[in-house]
Amino acid sequence: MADPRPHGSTAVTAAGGTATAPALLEVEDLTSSYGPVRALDGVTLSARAGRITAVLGANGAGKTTLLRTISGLVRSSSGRVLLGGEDITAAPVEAMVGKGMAHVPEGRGVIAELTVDENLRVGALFRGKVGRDEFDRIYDLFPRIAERRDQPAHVLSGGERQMLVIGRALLAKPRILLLDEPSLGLAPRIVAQIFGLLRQLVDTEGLSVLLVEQNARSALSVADVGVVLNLGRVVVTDSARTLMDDEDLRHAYLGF
Amino acid sequence: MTVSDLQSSAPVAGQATEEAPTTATAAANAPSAAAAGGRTFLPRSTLLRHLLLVLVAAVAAVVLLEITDPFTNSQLATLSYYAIAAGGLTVLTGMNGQISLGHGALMAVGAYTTALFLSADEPLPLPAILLAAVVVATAVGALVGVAAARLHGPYLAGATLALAVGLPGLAIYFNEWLGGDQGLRVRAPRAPEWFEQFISTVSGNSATNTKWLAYVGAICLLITYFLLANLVRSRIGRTWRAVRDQEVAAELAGINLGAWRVLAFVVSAAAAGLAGGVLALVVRLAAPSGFTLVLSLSLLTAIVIGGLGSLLGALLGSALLVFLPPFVTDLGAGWGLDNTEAAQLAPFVYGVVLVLAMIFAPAGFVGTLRTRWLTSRAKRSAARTSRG
Amino acid sequence: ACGGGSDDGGGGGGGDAGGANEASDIGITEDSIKLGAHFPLTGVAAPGYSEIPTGAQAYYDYVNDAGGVNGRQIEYIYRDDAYNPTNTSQVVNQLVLEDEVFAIVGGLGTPTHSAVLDFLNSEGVPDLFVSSGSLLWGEDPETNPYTFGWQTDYESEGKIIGQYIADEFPDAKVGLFLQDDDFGEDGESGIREYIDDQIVAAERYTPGNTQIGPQIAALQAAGADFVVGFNVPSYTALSQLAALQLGYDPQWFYSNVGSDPTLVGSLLNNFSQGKVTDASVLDGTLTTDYLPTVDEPDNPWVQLFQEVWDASGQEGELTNYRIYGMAQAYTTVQALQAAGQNPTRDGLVEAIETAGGDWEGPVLAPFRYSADSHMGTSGMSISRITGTSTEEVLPVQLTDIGDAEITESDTEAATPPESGIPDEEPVD
Amino acid sequence: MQYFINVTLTGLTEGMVYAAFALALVLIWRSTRIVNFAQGSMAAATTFIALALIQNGQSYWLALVVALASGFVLGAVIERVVIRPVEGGPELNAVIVALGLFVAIQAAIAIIFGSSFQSFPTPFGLEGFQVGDSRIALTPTSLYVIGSVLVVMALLVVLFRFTRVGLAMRASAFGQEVARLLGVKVGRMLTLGWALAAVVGSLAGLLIAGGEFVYPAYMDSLIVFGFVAAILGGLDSPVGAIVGGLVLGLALSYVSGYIERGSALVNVAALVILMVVLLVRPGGIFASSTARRA
Amino acid sequence: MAGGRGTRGKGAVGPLAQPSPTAGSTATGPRPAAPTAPTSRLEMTGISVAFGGVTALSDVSLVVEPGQVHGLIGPNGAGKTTLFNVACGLVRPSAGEMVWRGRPVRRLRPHQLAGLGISRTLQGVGLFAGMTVLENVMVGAHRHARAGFASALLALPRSDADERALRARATAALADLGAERYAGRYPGGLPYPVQKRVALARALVSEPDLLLLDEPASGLGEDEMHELGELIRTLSGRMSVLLVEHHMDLVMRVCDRITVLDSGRQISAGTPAEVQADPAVTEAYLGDDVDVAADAAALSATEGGRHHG
Ligand SMILES: Nc1ncnc2c1ncn2[C@@H]1O[C@H](COP(=O)(O)OP(=O)(O)OP(=O)(O)O)[C@@H](O)[C@H]1O
Ligand SMILES: Nc1ncnc2c1ncn2[C@@H]1O[C@H](COP(=O)(O)OP(=O)(O)OP(=O)(O)O)[C@@H](O)[C@H]1O
Ligand SMILES: [Mg+2]
Ligand SMILES: [Mg+2]
Repeated sequence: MADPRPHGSTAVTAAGGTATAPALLEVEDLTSSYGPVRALDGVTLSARAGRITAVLGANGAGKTTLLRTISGLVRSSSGRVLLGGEDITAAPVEAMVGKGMAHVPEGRGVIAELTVDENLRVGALFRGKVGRDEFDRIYDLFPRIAERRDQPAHVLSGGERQMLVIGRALLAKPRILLLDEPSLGLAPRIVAQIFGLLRQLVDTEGLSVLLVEQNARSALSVADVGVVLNLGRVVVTDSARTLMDDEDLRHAYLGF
Repeated sequence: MTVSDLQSSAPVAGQATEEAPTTATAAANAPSAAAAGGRTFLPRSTLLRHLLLVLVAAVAAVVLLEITDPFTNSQLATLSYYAIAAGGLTVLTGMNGQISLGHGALMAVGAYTTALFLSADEPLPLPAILLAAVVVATAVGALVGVAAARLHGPYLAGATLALAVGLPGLAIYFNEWLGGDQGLRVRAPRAPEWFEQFISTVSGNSATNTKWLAYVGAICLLITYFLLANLVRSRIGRTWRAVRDQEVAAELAGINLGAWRVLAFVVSAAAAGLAGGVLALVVRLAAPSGFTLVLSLSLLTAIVIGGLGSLLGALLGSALLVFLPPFVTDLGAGWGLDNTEAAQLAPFVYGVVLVLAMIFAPAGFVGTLRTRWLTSRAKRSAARTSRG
Repeated sequence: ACGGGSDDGGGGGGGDAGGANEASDIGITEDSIKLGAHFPLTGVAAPGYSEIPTGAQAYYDYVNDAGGVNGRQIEYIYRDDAYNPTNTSQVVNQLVLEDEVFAIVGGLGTPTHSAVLDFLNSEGVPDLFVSSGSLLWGEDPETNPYTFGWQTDYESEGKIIGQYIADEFPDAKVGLFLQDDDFGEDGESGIREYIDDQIVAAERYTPGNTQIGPQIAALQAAGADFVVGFNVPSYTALSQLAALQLGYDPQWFYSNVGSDPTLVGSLLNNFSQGKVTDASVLDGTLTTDYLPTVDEPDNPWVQLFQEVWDASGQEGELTNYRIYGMAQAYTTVQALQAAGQNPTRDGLVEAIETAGGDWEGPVLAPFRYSADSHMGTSGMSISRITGTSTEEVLPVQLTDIGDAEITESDTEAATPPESGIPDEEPVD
Repeated sequence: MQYFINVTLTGLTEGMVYAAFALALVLIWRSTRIVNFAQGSMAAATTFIALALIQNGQSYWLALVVALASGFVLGAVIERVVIRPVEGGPELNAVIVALGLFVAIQAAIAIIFGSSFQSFPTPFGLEGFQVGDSRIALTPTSLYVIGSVLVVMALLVVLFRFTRVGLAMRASAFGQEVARLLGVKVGRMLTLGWALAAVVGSLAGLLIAGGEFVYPAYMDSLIVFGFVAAILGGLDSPVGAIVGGLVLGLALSYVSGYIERGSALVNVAALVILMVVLLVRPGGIFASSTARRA
Repeated sequence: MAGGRGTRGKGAVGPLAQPSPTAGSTATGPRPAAPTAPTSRLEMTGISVAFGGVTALSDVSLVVEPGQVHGLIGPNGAGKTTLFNVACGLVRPSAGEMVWRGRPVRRLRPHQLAGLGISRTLQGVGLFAGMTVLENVMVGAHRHARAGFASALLALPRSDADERALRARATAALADLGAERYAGRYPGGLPYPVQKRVALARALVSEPDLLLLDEPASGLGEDEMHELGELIRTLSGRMSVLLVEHHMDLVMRVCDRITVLDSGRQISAGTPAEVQADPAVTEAYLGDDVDVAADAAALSATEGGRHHG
């Protein structure tokens, strides 16, 4: 029941293919700080095209900061971020989505004052004209928010907000999706649904995902590659399967 | 629970932020006495500590008033009423998060009360009159507070703005009683005997009326700040800040939001009433044109520039209000501008200073200093642990 | 008596007659006299009023260029109070305590100046020629021995207007358009002494509230065919506009304060790019005068002031506000001369009380200064605005507050002295 | 009866003037969540620019266009230079910056253009229309004012409700970081919001000035009533701004016209009306639903 | 419910005059007396809530027995938080009744909650950002305060003593949760689990008889979640707990009884084992047999316009 992974075998095949897939997003020696606090300390990792890369680690390990630095919300003090070979370290935040990178921030980034539908429309703004049918498909995916489409987003429940932001990110049709704790506050069924959906999109559409999760077990069950952060440093990078099987490592860093 | 794990697993985060959040209220967030703890060189009792501070401040005030010239004395009297009102506004806006653009109107209430009581054939003693000003302003403040308790942000701003322009209008309408546009002239009571003796023993200066009023202002200021500081450092202040920071959580902790908002309004109205009383004495007039919107806005400006939420900030901000315009005017005159040009320069510079201050010191004087200090302390302690 | 006689004229180099110049009192040095004033130089009340001190400054410069008063240069400091009594009290404190002026001259505004009335009198600072027609400044010299009014008070003005209407328009149904303060009140009480029964409506506006349509509509509805306005100039324009809207065309009579034909008239001409009004809307409007105005270019005083203004090199045109300031400065110079070679504050007050009643100058009627009254000039003429100039319809009438009679002035209008600078005898 | 009509019409016209100002406040509030107290001074500045042109013999319409354009530039520059650094900070800081601008710009106008009364023309007549044998207090100029304000309101409604830019502006105002992540050029939207608001404000300034005196502080009383009107209607709603303006204008006109010495009560009346409305609807007449709390 | 009124300080005005039901027993010491077995019972019957046209709850009933941990689960938007809001007075139900300690509670206002011995944590953390951790918790102890406005205004020793007592209470509550070392810090920069603990300490410091926990484990790592489970079990010796959570292992481990909501209706109730076995629950909530493939297929139909670089 606790394993939302739809296809037990996916990880194996994906992990097997890791070595050959091209790196879509590369992070090199990234360091960033909040005042005196160094939250990222020389992080190097890469997310390959058509793969789900899970970033794991205890609370405060720097996972959120990593995603925020990649998308430019936090400016790094050193290091580089490359997207499809292009250096985007200094690119403005608002340019990222146009380059094919969608970031779903931690903590339900809905725009509370706008309606559900307007929230989605904002997500599609940069693409110019977007057909109504694309919106309808997001609503089909998350019927709960469809019922609320003309209400201001602040009336949504915690989980409904999470659905809205994920749906909004999908509407951007990104090449790579940065997800910060997407399962937060979601019912197990929805978590399973979303992870399954991600797997599907990755497998069939070549989407790439950089997934930050607190819930290491379910994250590893869907991911191809796992990266473990500790105190702002990468301590392990390996295939999800290997990480799952390595009991010492799991105990040391992932708490299960 | 194994917090030790947590701690050891995140030493970087452990040093994270000794500093307060750098919001405008950074200055406000000095923890209450009991919560801060651990200062050894001051008495542990809040009462003794604050009384000690008052004593030091009183001595400083006497020295200041005796070494400065009569005009500075009069400016200090002006400063005192601005600072009293700004102190009250600090409680309301800084600690409780309610913006008021209408405190000038509450000062008017205090001023008119004082003027009316002083116009009696045999006026009450001055302290009683000022107390009456406080009481009446408190009553009006309670009324406004009740109406305002449900309002937020700009709506509260708008309502209090209307208060600022509306209330003085009553003085024009009830002109028989309140003197209309011309206002009520105030015959400030003369300095008593003992005061003259006191001054001549302390400094040998002569006890002019200006000096007397400056002393009255200073005494009122000290009393007000003593009481406000007591509140700020007590549970009352903490509860206000809780209401400001997170309504729902505060409510769930058993705090009646409305009642506490009204209480904050009442306390700040009381201060405004006293300020109005002192203003009436110093200006010698209570007239609608003395309580324009500009006054209310200046008070708000003073507390933000000084450092929102800090009484010291309110005092410094008020000093800026009082001393900057004449300084600029004189500077302008020094550059050879004629009197008109110099006068026009003052508001220009004042406006520019406000803008620059907010850009370069967004937490106000006190808040910025406090943030600096905390940051450097955090750096030092970080350095220490990394060595250790 | 004035204008001649003495051989050590104030205009010439000073100091050789009655001994040496001394620093005889605060604000007086051997070669300077410091005077202070408060005016609204910024804010809502600045338009117009802020020009007054520039006029005064021009005249003092003119006197200084001619050697000053008794060899002393007049140093004139005026500070901004933004028409806020709180500020007035601060700037007057500064003038008195820090700048240490000899006297305050021409402080403007009723509420503003009331804030400093007690202070100046308790400090013994001469408080000359307050720029306001309130009765406060002269009625009660016993309480305020150092304060002097200057212009005709609003009550006397009201009386003169009232009598004129009673004589010339006995059938008129009169409406009053009043500023809701002592200005309107004093004017109304003066007028009502003469034509109480003719008045069909009294509408009040509050300064700052620019929406006066209802008031004008009410005057119209009351059937008033003669409207007397005790209002400030901007409300003259607003009332004209409102009347224009309503097609309301009574005979207008604006009190002196509100009628600056050059200002208001040219404004109204401009209002609509000539579309509605090609001639001045103010044409035919009646008003009162206690000073010559810029639209009388032949008046020798105006010619003098024009010369003074041109010589001062300040920006802008000569306006009635500036004439006001210069005329006030002229009276001030008279007072300083009368106070003697080494004036003291008390001496100055005494000199004004003793000699002020006889001074001649640009004002049309004599001052009422004496030990019993510190009221300013006692009379006004009435004139009609035609185009941008005025023609007199009633010569100068003299009166006083209370039930004093109105009499016609029998003195000729004074002419300025050759030098343009008064030459008063010191009073001993 | 005629008196009633005239008092009503006066209130209507004045209410539209408040509404014009309120619209500018609504626009800036919707696009940056800042209440712009400097609006009045900014509008006065552009009005003086227009006046300078007119005094140099240019036509009213040219002056209008130049004033609106300079409003656009002024708004954009102010946002970029002084508002940007305090955006996202505590809301009071933006308020204080706006107050500082208000004071400084007004002083600058006085220094540059002088502080005397000057008259400002209007392209339309100032005489009321003839109805029967009397004139009513409705002039071609008031029609011009009312018409312009309604058009601006309609444009704003369209902008916010139907255009992509409008949506982007609102998203930027409410959730800067999220909007940025979604590819909205937040900085540009905020600048645009200020620029457009300054255009509307400038228009309001010109409409108010038409046929009356201008001087550096001529907008002062409007700041208060415009703000009150915006709050009455609900700061988020352009339609609310119009309704708020009309309610206020009419109410004040009746108070002034039907109460003895009512002119003195106008400010008090504004206070009372606002308090009554806010007690019933703390978010103004057109408030959106109240937020969910937990 | 009686008892509190008499102990109020003389200077108390307005907000400080709320009744303090547990005065006397706890006023003297910062630590609770030896835990007595909880006896307070919460019954909610027939609760319905509608927001405009949307029905958020319809005819929901549940009973939290004394000393029990009662789980409330259900899909997102099922109405769990709304039910909490009803229990807190943040939302007025359109129908239904709530009985607490044998007495009906009507027209409840949130600020009365603490006085009734009920505490709640918010979904998220909801800490006071401008206050230190210790102060945050001291606010939670609000209802134990004795000194009134006057003694605070004059800084009477009474007020100091009161502060010391609150401080001791708060420190103890923090120590209980192992967060005392953060006492002087501001919440903003603290690790998330620490923030959650502080929020919990703030709820516990008032020594409630009923604790409402809204997703206390969200955002926690496995270790912390485990500890939280232990803690909740320990708490149930002193109070009843009503728990909303999406982490099933936690819920199943700690709850005595579980109520399951879906779309505002109660679809199941019983012991963890019963609920887990209920097919309705599996279908609506747990989702073992979710047809992920179908969902994904629906979406992928739209993927025509994807950017591929
Ligand atoms: N705004 C901030 N100011 C100061 N310190 C911060 C800030 N945000 C994060 N930190 C600190 O930076 C470090 C890394 O935080 P980050 O949020 O990236 O961790 P995380 O791995 O995402 O944790 P979680 O699982 O709790 O989300 C932590 O020590 C945190 O306390
Ligand atoms: N104030 C409100 N106005 C309108 N609808 C609301 C309001 N509050 C809640 N709702 C709706 O009621 C339903 C129940 O919301 P609630 O927050 O109780 O869900 P929940 O069970 O707590 O979900 P989650 O697990 O996602 O937190 C949701 O669909 C929500 O959109
Ligand atoms: Mg995180
Ligand atoms: Mg919920």
